[in-house]
Amino acid sequence: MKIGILVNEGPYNHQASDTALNFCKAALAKGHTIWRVFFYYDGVLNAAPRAEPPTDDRNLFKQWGELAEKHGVDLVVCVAAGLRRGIREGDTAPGFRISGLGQLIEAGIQCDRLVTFGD
Amino acid sequence: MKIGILVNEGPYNHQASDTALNFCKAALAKGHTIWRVFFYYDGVLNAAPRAEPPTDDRNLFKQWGELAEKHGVDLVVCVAAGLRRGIREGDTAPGFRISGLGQLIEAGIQCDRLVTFGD
Amino acid sequence: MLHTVNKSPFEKNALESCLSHAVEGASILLIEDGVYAALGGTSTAARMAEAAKRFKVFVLGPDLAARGMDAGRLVEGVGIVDYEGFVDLVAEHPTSQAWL
Amino acid sequence: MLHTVNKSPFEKNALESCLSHAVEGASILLIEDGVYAALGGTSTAARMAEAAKRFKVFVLGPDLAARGMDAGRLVEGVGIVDYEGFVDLVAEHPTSQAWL
Amino acid sequence: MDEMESGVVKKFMFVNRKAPYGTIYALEVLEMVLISAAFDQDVHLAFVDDGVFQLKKGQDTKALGQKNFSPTYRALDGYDIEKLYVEAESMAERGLTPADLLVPVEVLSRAEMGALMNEMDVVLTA
Amino acid sequence: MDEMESGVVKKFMFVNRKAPYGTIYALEVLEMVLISAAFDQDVHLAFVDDGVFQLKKGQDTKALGQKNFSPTYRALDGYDIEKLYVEAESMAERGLTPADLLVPVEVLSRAEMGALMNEMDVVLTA
Repeated sequence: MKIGILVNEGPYNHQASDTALNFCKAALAKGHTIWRVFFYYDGVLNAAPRAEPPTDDRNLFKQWGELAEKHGVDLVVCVAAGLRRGIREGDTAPGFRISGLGQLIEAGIQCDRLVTFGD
Repeated sequence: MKIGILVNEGPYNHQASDTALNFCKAALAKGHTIWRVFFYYDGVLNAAPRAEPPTDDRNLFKQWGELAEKHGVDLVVCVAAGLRRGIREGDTAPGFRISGLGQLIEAGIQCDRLVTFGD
Repeated sequence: MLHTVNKSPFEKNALESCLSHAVEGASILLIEDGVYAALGGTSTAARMAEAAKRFKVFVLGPDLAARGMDAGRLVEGVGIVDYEGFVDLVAEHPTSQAWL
Repeated sequence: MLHTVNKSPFEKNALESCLSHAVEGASILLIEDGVYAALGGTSTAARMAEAAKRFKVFVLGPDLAARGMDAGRLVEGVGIVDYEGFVDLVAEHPTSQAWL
Repeated sequence: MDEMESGVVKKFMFVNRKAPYGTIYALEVLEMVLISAAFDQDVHLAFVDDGVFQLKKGQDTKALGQKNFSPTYRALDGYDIEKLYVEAESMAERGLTPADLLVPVEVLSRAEMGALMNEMDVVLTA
Repeated sequence: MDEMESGVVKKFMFVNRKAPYGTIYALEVLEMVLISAAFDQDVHLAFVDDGVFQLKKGQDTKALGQKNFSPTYRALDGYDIEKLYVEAESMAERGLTPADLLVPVEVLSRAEMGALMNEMDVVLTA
């Protein structure tokens, strides 16, 4: 099944990013396709390029990047929401790309399911 | 009166940053001292250096910087909370500095009042 | 003690928790989405009217105006302050506590 | 329809709003701080016990364990799923709706 | 864009449950709604719980320094987004009547709103 | 640090009203509390509303991938932070008893908690 994901909140402050990651890993393990993950609102902060979480804690930025690298998951950050919060084209954590909100609507149209994680 | 401020949330997503700014401006206009503004939790994101809000909207990053420049307000970003979220020493919006949580406790001790803005 | 409440009473328990902890005579300032608690004719208005007898209750005018509400809609006993009035309230009370 | 609720019923109105909009027979999955709504012996337990008769109610096990709660504390009629079960619920229902 | 020519028309619903200005969700949902207009989908906007406050007439944000985005709701029909639903119970609990609102809307009971939600293909919330 | 020798001792209270893991507040408040120990102030921790869940025994975050920070509450007395207050009504509403908690605490009624809050010089909340 083709699944799209919407992440509304930044990493660490809310659990949304963790839950979305765990959901994506489980869906991939079951043979589903994560067709796209769209990051909106404070969700764009998951693509922050210079974060350095404590070494004894999980690194969510890296985990998203691995999802893109190993499973070819398309990680799309909203350009407008990103500019408001300092996340810009050419300066994101590895694995993310910047594009417009249309990519979220497209995911809604193309995917069999769209699941939202937020606050 | 010496007033300390704690900002718990990032700009735009929550009104905390706006309200804190409006409060600081009013306090300064009335002759009080804003002794320190401490940014913790997602509040560290107020120091994001590469943000570019829409031109028809307010620029909160710039407004904080002006507060530091014109009134000498000490804007302190928590180093640990910042690292978790990609805000680092030497790479903040103008007017902010990075330091430890002790600076917040110190504000609590030194200031006549400590006011929290959050979500 | 000055208590600030910034949450809608329809959405979160912040106001209720504040009201049940505040000491008789305390001041309560409703800001941001907290201003909705000051409106009359709502499901929470009676609770606020009763609170306004035990506490000094204020609402931040700029937040009220932004949300399209005016003084005529407020529960009786609630005062309106601007940001300068907010500063005065902070100065008048030795301690501020935010209910988030 | 699969409804997800991630908020504590003691703090926010998300669960209540979900329950009052969900159509008879819908599935509801409690995740993150939403898992507290599945506990027995609380001030909201009766509401959940009644809801569990009208809806299929599930709780996300990893979120329950993180918060130090186990199956023995749940209201009757609430099932436990892991992340794989969450994925299955999404696959079984044509649409998901998040109550945030 | 491919999807604009795909011929697939789904029922989308944007559910607004939050008040404006205290958080950015109302504004950024609106940006999402405007973009969705380009995709020729069957778009529905629901205003429930504190979301009904988004449509309150007379918003004046000057003293806040924030942008007043409420006029945008009036512009939605220019984008052929005309299915706006407001919940009666949510309004009543908040002391609002349809006369308080910026735009003409269809008022639904909570039960009707739940039934409408249940018919959707894609539900987006914030 | 100057303030460590200033001789000023204020009554600080950290008020915990949020559950752990769903948001980061519980963890980052704890980091604040640990730092405050270096300043020789009169530190109080209050657990009210969903904050009481922070002290629940048996937290196991392995399947979540998050760090279980609850053992830190047990380490607080090593920092001379010993004034932990939990609200009776908040526990009762949530089906908890003192036996469910990780650490020994002083249980206060809501009225007593309100009175204690009222005595503080600095109140920090998240």
